[in-house]
Amino acid sequence: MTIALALEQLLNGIQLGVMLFLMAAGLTLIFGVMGLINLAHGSLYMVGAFACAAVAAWTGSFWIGLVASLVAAAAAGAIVELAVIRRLYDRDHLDQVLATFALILMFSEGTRWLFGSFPLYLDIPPLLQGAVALPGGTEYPVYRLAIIAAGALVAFGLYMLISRTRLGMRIRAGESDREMIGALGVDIRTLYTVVFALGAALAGFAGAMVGAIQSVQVGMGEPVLILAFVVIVIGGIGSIKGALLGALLVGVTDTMGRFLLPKLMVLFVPPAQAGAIGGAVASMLIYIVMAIILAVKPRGLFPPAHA
Amino acid sequence: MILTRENLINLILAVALLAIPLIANAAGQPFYITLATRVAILALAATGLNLALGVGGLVSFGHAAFFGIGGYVAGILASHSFSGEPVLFGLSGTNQMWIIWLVAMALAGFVGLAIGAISLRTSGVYFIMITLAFAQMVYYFAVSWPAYGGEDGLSILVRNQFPGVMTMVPMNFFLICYVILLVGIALFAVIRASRFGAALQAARQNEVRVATVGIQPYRIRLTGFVLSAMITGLAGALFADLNRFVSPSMLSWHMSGELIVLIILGGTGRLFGPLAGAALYVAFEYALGGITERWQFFLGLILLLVVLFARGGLVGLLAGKAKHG
Amino acid sequence: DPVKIGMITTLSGGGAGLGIDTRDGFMLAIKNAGNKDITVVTEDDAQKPELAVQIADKMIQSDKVDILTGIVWSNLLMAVAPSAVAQGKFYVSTNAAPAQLAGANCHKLYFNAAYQNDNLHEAMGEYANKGFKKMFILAPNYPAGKDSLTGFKRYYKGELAAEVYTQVGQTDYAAEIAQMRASGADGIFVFLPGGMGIAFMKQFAQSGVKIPVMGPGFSFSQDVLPAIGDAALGAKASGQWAPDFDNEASKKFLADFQKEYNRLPSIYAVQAYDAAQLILAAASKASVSDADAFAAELKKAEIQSPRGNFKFNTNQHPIQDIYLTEVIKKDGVLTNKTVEKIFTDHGDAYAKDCKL
Amino acid sequence: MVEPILQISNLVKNFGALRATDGVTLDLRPGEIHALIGPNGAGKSTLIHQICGTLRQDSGSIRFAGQDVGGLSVAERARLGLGRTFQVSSIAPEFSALRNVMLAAQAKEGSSFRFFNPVMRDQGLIDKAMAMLERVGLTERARIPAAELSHGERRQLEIAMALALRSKAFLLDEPMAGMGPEGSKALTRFLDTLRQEAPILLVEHDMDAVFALADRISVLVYGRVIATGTVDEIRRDPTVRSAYLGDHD
Amino acid sequence: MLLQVENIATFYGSSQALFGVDFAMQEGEAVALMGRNGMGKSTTIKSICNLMPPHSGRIVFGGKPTDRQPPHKVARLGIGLVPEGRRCFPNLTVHENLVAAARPGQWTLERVNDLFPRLKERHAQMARSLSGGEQQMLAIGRALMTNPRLLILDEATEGLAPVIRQDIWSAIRRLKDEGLSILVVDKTLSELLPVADRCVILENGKSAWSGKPADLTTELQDRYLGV
Ligand SMILES: Nc1ncnc2c1ncn2[C@@H]1O[C@H](COP(=O)(O)OP(=O)(O)OP(=O)(O)O)[C@@H](O)[C@H]1O
Ligand SMILES: Nc1ncnc2c1ncn2[C@@H]1O[C@H](COP(=O)(O)OP(=O)(O)OP(=O)(O)O)[C@@H](O)[C@H]1O
Ligand SMILES: [Mg+2]
Ligand SMILES: [Mg+2]
Repeated sequence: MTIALALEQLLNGIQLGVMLFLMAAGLTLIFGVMGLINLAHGSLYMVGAFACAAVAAWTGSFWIGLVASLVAAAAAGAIVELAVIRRLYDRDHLDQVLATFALILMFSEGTRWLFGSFPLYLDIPPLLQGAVALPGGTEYPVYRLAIIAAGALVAFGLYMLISRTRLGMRIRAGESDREMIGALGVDIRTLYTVVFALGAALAGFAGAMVGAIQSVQVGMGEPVLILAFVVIVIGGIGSIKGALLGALLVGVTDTMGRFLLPKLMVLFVPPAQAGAIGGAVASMLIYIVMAIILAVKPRGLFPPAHA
Repeated sequence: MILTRENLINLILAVALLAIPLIANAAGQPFYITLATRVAILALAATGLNLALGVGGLVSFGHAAFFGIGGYVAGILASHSFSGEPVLFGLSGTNQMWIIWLVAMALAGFVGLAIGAISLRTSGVYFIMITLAFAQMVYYFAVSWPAYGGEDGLSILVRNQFPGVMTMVPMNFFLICYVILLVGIALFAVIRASRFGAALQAARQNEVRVATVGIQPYRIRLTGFVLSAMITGLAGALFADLNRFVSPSMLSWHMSGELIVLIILGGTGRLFGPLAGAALYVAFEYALGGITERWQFFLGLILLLVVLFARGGLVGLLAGKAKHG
Repeated sequence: DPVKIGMITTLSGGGAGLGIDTRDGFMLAIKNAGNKDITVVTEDDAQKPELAVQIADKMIQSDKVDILTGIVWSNLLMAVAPSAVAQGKFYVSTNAAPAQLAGANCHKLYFNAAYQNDNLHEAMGEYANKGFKKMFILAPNYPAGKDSLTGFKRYYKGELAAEVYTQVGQTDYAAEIAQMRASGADGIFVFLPGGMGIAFMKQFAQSGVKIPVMGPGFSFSQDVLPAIGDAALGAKASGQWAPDFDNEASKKFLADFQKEYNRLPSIYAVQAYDAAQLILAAASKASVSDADAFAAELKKAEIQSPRGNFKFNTNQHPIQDIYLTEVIKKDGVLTNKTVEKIFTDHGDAYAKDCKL
Repeated sequence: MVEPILQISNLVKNFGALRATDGVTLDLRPGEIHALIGPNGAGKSTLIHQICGTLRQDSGSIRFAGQDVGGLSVAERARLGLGRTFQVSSIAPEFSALRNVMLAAQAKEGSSFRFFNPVMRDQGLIDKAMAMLERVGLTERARIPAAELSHGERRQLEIAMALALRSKAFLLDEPMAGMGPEGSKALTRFLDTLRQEAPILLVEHDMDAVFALADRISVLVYGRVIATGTVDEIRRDPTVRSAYLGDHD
Repeated sequence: MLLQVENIATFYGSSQALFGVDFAMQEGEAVALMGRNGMGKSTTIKSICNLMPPHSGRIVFGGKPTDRQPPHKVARLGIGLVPEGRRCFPNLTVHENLVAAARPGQWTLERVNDLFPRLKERHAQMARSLSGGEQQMLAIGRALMTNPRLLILDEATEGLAPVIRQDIWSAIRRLKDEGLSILVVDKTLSELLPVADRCVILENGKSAWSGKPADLTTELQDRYLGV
């Protein structure tokens, strides 16, 4: 094992972290700020990926597809909010869990209805194809660098939105007392529709960006959903900064675990089993890390000052 | 017992669950016995969760861990009994259901104690997620641990035995499950009405208040969580025997989610909510699955309509708001 | 005599593509035969073992089926098949083929019309012996994944650069690809079915790593190729069938399938097609109510398989030829081209443990 | 001199840069009502929180009933006999008023790990709770869910709960808040009798009540006790007048 | 007429809380809403703001009926609410609480800070950790920042120290002098009555008496308020 490889893996971990953040960003917004448990977040992610793939196939342009993913996911989000979510704000979390669970079923099957059962093709745009040379002699895919950039941009934008704008204050106020903010003359209903649509658009954006290097298929949103929850819970719910740092922590831990644990296991068991055992521990690793973090800091690493 | 509307509905549910297999048996449609058994077992599992979730407000997204542990206890003990190899430290396997049940409850309770002790330090959404995390650990462990089949699961070649009963006869096995379900529900009712139940409910409503009257909410909750895990673990052992098979999918987060769905569907915290929910869910799944390939879409739609328009779940819809005395 | 077949397969969720091909291939053969005595009931297992068990119970108890078939996944098969055959029902597998059921736990009523799980991996191990000195091998960390690498190593004689197990359902492979680059391997064998394979191939193509990739047929089967896109071009795989097979049965199957469903079939469709053909052949000779006779007829049934030579081994798993294929683009469509034969009349390693 | 039941010495609590209690020393003697007054934000509630354990002090000691309780949990202190009410009513909203009080009564018996006997058939417990509700005048509202009680009624309910604990000392954080004139008067009369049962540390902004009830008054300003004395002493104290009382008389 | 409350009846679920509340307010008037605990003062206020829409009867504000309007529209007609229990947004800072729902007008951050210097000192602190009195000031400041025509204070001085209470009353008096209409609930009659132009007394969810503070005899006080 060389230093260069270790560094590359570190970069991979950071990259995976940013990717996770991108997937979690919309969820943080909806979940952290509106206090709504949205299990259907993964479905909106899927909607974005499918919209991008379908439109890109039709027009031949990834970029048009990317725009379509934003529009489709935002529209889906707005419809869902108006038809369903809106009725659930003053219910407890459990009703939200059931309703959004039901939405997952409908979205998955609906998508299959529209697009068939086979994975769709979605490739990255020519502009971002290929790899660049890194110092140390390895190459790194341009597209992954683009994902890092997109994640950073989203993080910054969200942070500004939530903590620095009046819109953000109103959303947070609504989270703690919807009735009161309404009684002060703020149209919180419409505001929440907008926020939900925004969160959905972010999910769709992530679906399109990440879908280009993964498989665009029905059910692609579910593993993402769990990971995204893990990320924001580790980071501390409602904190954009926490989500970003949580995502990086998960990304690096997971990558390094996958990379190093099998090597570590070789010291204890025969090589043939080392891979399997190491792999098994690696797949549990982020959950172990999460449990330890929550056991020590029950409100995540960076509980937002205002939650 | 006073015959309130809710009690009447509960009675109807209990009788119906017994009547359906009897009728099906008479009509030579044994499959409905299997279906009813499935309902009974899922209802038992959800009753366990209902204790933590409905009474104690502990939204555990990891109860599949206990369900699966119960299942694996049944599977592993049975397979060792079959092969004759000892399980651990010279202890042999068994195919006696009641031993399996005890072991399943003990192990689920023990794991529940460990998970609960850590998880209960957190609350709210963090609690939901940390319980999920623990269940995922167990899940991935089971998937990649080769000894008992890993992802492929483990078959129980012959259903385990119960003294004096031919368990392979579907009706007999149903009756076993039915009786256990009723005992489970009764236990739930008794616990909920007890002093402990009062403290557990109060801890859900106002933790600080409970502490300031001198009750440690943590201990109350932990006890509730462990009891809940034990009931769900028992259901898992029965489930393995029903399917004669256990696999990591019993441990998956889908399973945890499904248990929660059953409870909400039936009516959170309601005595017969889990049974109503399980019956409704299995009936939908079965009926829709036979009609259309798109059944999951319609299942989703129905669930959605239930949340939106039947507040308090099925029992809530039929019996009105819960009374807390 | 009437024969009732229960097909349990995955028609919803992420794995639905495989189930749909299975069903369509199976029904194609049934339709072509035009046998009024055969009825098929189909239900969706949603890729959940518990649901599969429930459906199997229903089909056996209510629908009174004689034969079950259609399950795609090993874990679902393990949930259903052992108990079905214990109740005296036939199970004819169209895909899943765990080692347990090929060896000591083989059963008179259990047939596999597809392959044994290890076969295609063994073939790649054999192929890798020619020209690859140091292989990097990778599979998900679950039984089928471990069987896969075991199968590969059974035949591969060269050096292993690394043997890596990834998480089931993993979607990002940057860390593994970096290890590949650094490992000094001259070939890579991956077994990553479904979405995992799609993600891996796309990311691998991006990475700039230029080591040849190979895998078992389903990694580059028709259900995933369009989604991988050009990134799959040139990948070598092993398979019992490819759309360019030059025999009458294959050509007819291909034409019929495309006419009926307007798409290219995958290997799952072929396997199911053959399973149906086998059942039809046995049903024409014996009554399914006489289990021994029917089993005997199934075992020696002769069919026109698109795969060419096909017969059952002692453990009722196939003996067949296995080929090397390569992903090419033909008329703008990605497909597999046959390159050479790797194994002739290949059985499996577990048959010797089967006491049938 | 009688041994104080509650003795606080040099209690300090910081919130970041803010020192909310700044070396408070205070005691509560048997049979007395000791009123704690002071401007808003002076640290009165923070002090109550520290005494009952919902906040942990940074330094200083709290002795209660002859024992150092500074390290005990909220529940342990409550069981030693520290009964309290909250500035913002804290009740179990789904439970009826009666069940809220029964919870306190069962806690007093230390019997929350009984799994079998139904509480609602436990006549002993019900009677105890009803007696407390009667004392605060909520008998008629006993079966109403606490969430549906009006503001004032909830305050009465909280007091009933503290009573059911048979506390050795009461910590009451603004019990009069939200009570109408009639309610305040009734509560004043009630607290006057309550002091026989156990001493009261009373935080209150209702000066009529404080002056009518208090044996001693301590004035807290910016986390420090600036004066302690009898009603008359405090009323006359010019610093107290300017810091707190204004032209109230 | 600025506000007309015409014979409203309001329900919490199936239990009725108001049985016919009826009164009106002129622009610039200060009205004290009085009654014992649980008589329906807060419910009346919630009905005016349409937080608990009345089941029957009618409410007209500034000439516009408020029925079927969502609460935020009613608020924008010019009603500023200081609710019972304060209900500051605990997860926002003092500053954010003030500006989140602000609408332009003569009341600005500076003026509110002048009125309550204490809030200025605490401007970056989370509202959840404010003392009770600070929260009350914040709730009033927050309502003022929406620049209402009618300020409604439910339990205006609950939990405030006497000095601060005097500040609040003088602030209310000042607001009134500037022409702001005020509907106020408070239990300290001695402080409330001097500010009020008129009193409305509720009993068991009904309007029971209304008139000038001077006409509120001790006998009436005893009967309706238990003083
Ligand atoms: N958790 C906290 N974090 C930061 N500051 C706090 C916290 N809790 C209280 N404070 C501050 O400490 C000071 C004392 O608060 P406390 O609630 O004890 O006042 P109080 O004397 O009870 O006032 P009131 O009479 O208005 O209820 C206040 O300035 C308050 O803002
Ligand atoms: N959320 C609620 N659900 C059911 N009933 C309620 C609710 N809130 C109040 N009530 C009932 O409505 C009636 C009027 O209550 P309201 O709060 O309007 O009284 P109030 O005059 O403001 O009393 P207080 O002076 O104690 O604040 C009371 O009988 C009360 O019990
Ligand atoms: Mg206070
Ligand atoms: Mg009120």
